[in-house]
Amino acid sequence: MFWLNKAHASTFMPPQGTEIATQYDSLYEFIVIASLISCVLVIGGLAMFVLKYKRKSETDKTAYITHDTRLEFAWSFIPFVIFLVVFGWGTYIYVQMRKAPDNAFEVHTFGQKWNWDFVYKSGKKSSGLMVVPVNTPIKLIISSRDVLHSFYVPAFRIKQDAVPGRYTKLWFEANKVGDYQVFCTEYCGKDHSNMLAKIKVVTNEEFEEWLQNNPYKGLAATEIGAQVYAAKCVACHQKSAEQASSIAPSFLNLFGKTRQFADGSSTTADENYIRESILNPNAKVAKRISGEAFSPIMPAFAGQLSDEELMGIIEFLKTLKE
Amino acid sequence: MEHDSHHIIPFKTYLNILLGLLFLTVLTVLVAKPVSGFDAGVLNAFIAMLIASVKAGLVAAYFMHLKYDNKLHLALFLISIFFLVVLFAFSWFDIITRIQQLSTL
Amino acid sequence: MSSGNEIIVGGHKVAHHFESAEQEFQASKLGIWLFLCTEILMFGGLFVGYVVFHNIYPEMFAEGAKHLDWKLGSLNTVVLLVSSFTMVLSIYYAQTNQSKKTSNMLLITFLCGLIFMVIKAFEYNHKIHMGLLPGELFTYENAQTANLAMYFSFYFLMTGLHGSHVLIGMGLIFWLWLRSRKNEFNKDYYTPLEIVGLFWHLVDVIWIYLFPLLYLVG
Amino acid sequence: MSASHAEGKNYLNWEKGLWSWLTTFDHKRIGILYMITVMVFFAVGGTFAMLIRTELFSAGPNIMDANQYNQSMTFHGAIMVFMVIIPGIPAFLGNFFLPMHLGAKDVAFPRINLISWYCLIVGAAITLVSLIYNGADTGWTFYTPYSIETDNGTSWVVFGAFVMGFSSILTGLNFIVTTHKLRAPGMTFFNMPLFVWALYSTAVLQVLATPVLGITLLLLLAERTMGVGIFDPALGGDPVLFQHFFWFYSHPAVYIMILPAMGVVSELITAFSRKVIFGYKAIAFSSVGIAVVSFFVWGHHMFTSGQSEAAGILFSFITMLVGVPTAIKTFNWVATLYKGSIRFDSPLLFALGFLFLFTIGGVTGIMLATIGLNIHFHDTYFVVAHFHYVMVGGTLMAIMGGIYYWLPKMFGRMYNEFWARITFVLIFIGFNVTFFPQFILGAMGMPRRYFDYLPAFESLNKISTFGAWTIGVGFVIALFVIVIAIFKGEKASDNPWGAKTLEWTTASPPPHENFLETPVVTGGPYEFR
Repeated sequence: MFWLNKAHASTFMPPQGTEIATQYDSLYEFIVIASLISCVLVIGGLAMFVLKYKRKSETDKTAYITHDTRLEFAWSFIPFVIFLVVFGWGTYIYVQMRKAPDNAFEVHTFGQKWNWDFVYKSGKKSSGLMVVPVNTPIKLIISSRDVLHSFYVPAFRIKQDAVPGRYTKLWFEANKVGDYQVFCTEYCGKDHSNMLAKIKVVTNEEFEEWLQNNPYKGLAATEIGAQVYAAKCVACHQKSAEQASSIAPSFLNLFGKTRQFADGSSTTADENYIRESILNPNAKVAKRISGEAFSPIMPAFAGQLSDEELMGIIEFLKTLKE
Repeated sequence: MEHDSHHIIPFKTYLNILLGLLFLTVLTVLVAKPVSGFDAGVLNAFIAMLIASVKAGLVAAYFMHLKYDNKLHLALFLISIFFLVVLFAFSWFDIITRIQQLSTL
Repeated sequence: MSSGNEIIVGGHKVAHHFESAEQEFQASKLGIWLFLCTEILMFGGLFVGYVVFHNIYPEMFAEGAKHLDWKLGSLNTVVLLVSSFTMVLSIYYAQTNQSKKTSNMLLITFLCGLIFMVIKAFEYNHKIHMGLLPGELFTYENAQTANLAMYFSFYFLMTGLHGSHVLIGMGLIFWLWLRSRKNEFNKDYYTPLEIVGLFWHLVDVIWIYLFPLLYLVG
Repeated sequence: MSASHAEGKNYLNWEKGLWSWLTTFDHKRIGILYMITVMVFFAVGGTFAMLIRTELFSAGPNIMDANQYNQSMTFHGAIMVFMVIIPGIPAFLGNFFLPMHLGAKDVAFPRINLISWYCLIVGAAITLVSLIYNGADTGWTFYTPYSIETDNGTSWVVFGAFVMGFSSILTGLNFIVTTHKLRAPGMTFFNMPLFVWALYSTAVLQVLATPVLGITLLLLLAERTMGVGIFDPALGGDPVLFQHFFWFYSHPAVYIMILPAMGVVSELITAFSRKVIFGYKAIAFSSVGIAVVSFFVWGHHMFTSGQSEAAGILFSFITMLVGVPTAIKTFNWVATLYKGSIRFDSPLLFALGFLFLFTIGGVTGIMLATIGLNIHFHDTYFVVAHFHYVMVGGTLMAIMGGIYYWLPKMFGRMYNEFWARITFVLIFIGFNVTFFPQFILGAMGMPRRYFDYLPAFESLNKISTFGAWTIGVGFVIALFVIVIAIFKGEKASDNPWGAKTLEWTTASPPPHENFLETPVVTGGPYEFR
């Protein structure tokens, strides 16, 4: 069976990033083989009967077989036993998938249209990239800031919905250094398919270094702003001229301009306005060029951005002029 | 069968059932906490639902003729209530067995 | 259809695809019972939601119940019970061929439904005045518990759906009253009375549960 | 009897004019109305499917933007589920043949039968109104809180689905009463054809499950208009509770879609092998068993939703139990072929196609029911492939087989056998080419409802799109075969297949009241001796 193991692992399933993924694949192979055998039995039997008992003449007599209790019992009971085995095995794997070791390293994970934010206990924040140490159990404490999302790592064979208003959990222990793809698998709107992230599994030393490291060290405010923009804003706010179909105002020529709001008031887009619009976006909802108001769908960023990052965005906005 | 479905319940039975229903209404109001201050603790809801079920049973059995009717109708009535209980039981089972996870930030 | 074998029982022409009046009567009753099943499950969804959230937020529901007037609720319970009684009497009088009384009982049933709705309207008016409204429309300011708006979401959804059934029932009973004045019902044919009656009793049964849940237990 | 049964008069020419069709109470004519409606909706839903597959031909935007894709995906799902597959077999083939199978003149409540058709039409019209308000982009599952806050015509789709629910309920109600009260003399429950058993089980599901969908959709409407907060976490509600409510209906709905197809297959296999069905009671009771157990398994759609672990394991266990009656049915059909006299007309080809696809759909269903495996497969293309194998491979195959099988009875005309086989080959091969690669895509980890995907998924997606185009061509040809047969086909005899169920004992097309004289039944439905 070894060759089959190899073939499956390398062709159909993603690489195995954890011990559980290996276990998972064994059960998967067992079911695939059992399924193949039953398909061969059913479809083979079907093909054989169909060819062998082809109608020869219009007056053919057919056998009058109404039932066979022993046969019927057999083909009810045997599948039932197989299903029970599969259920037991699957549950065993599931329980391990769910039960995080007590000493697991915790990473808070937030889904938000349309990116993943990761917050470490040390206060370190990261967007779209989770860095974790190898051979260490990692526990994710997951929530959502707007609608349902789902955190899915194919290589670890794990998945968990991010539910607004509560915390769900997930854990894994990566046993190989490398980059692993993260998808969002709960439909969440326009850029659902772009709500991707990476898990970077590194050695313990590299991880410690990353945790200490200030990513903005030595960068100018506008450069910090550009990074924050790329991570958090770009999904909705464009840098180009506003399209009629846009769901949010464009950032082009925004700073210093007079803004018209849904309630009829207006103000100049200065530092204070921008700060408020980020931290409490629904306080003033802007209108489109056509005069129709935008939908108040932007989540509040209060508590997510440091002062350094806020300053950065404001400086970055000042540069977006045409 | 034909006899059953066209069974005529006497006027007096109907009247007794109405009086019984009114009595139970008074009773349920009297034992309810917001009205009388009588507090049976966790049993408050249970008592109220028990009385309501007795009332509903009387209406179903006599006013809706289930007692004398085709048993299929009674079965349908019970089946629909059963599936309602299923909807509640499984949803509630999920909610009470959730392991609460709190933020550790 | 010009079929030669029409069956007429009690002044009513049996539909062409039935063999006998009894078959038609039984089919109609089974049909209405199945319909009542769908009603039970539809209201049941709301009841399940109510019980789930009641168990999660007991204090909030208790506070909500305090804002309801149990006296009006009790009065409405009595009104509906009496209307069920008169509804069943109208069938009783049809079964015993007393058509004048049948028609009077239907009228009383209709009027009970009307009284129920008028009382309900007073209650609604009071709630709207206080700002005790569902969800985002909630404007009441002295709430002691969080999410009190949800209690009133349930209150308005459940009584609203129930009230719309009362209105439909009243319409049907009014139609029966018009027909009964033309002496259409008798001991051999009272299928519409039976069917509408069953619907009306179900509306009553639902109220029997709504009353303690909303007004008393909270 | 009377003038209406004179020679040459049948239900088609009994009355004339469009108005006589729109106001008809004849179950056969209502069946034909459903046939036309379902075909139109299928064309619309199929067009959306072609748009989706064409967009996914290669990575990156091809023919539409993300919003348009999400709307296509929503309309494809909602139309196919609510307007095609759910009414597909019961309301079209069932309406036409359930009374005939029972030896009845009509369904119990002909007027309600017509109202149910109008509910479908009105519901569909309301759904289309959403297009004026910028469409809908929630997917057919309407998960909260996204469906509460998305700013477009979602409310109209929700309300349309609510109205269409009534159509389903009324059809189911009619079938149950007809089966109980209008059987011909001698037609005991165990003399009923298995198609009737399947429709009866379906009807029970329609009556008991659909009301819960109704109240769920009403609550969602209330959320969107008043923000009642029951499913909205911001107001203390629970979005996972919405999923419980939704799947309490929508899992049984999966069986509303597949059970009637199983009934059709039982008819086709016996008729074309000229053999008594193997294990009549086992098949009949497994229909009822599937219907009942299907109410206890809905949580297997929610293994990763934030549902508790204990509930997930419980639901996984009960789901395994549904596998047993399904397996029994499959084995019994295969056993029926043993020592038969098998003729390869296209209805049988579709039935065999059903068995092939349904077996694959079934075994992958077991993989998905296994809670450990489900975690990886959930909401990926594996699930998409699985339910298309069951619902398209199952239900659509059965509808096509059923249409060809009963076409001579419905219209008194034969279809072109050669072209019908061509449609089978195109649909069958196209189907496997479309959906088998999706199993692999899912195993590789491609999530569903994705407008764009990673380059690694591209080659399999290309194959899948080619397959979809093949299916499209197959169905276009099938449409021509059917329409040409109805208007230009050769005259068919009353019983061209030599089948034994009651509908073949009357004229083709049948007279207004189905049978000139009420049939008297003396034995089982498949007495090929």
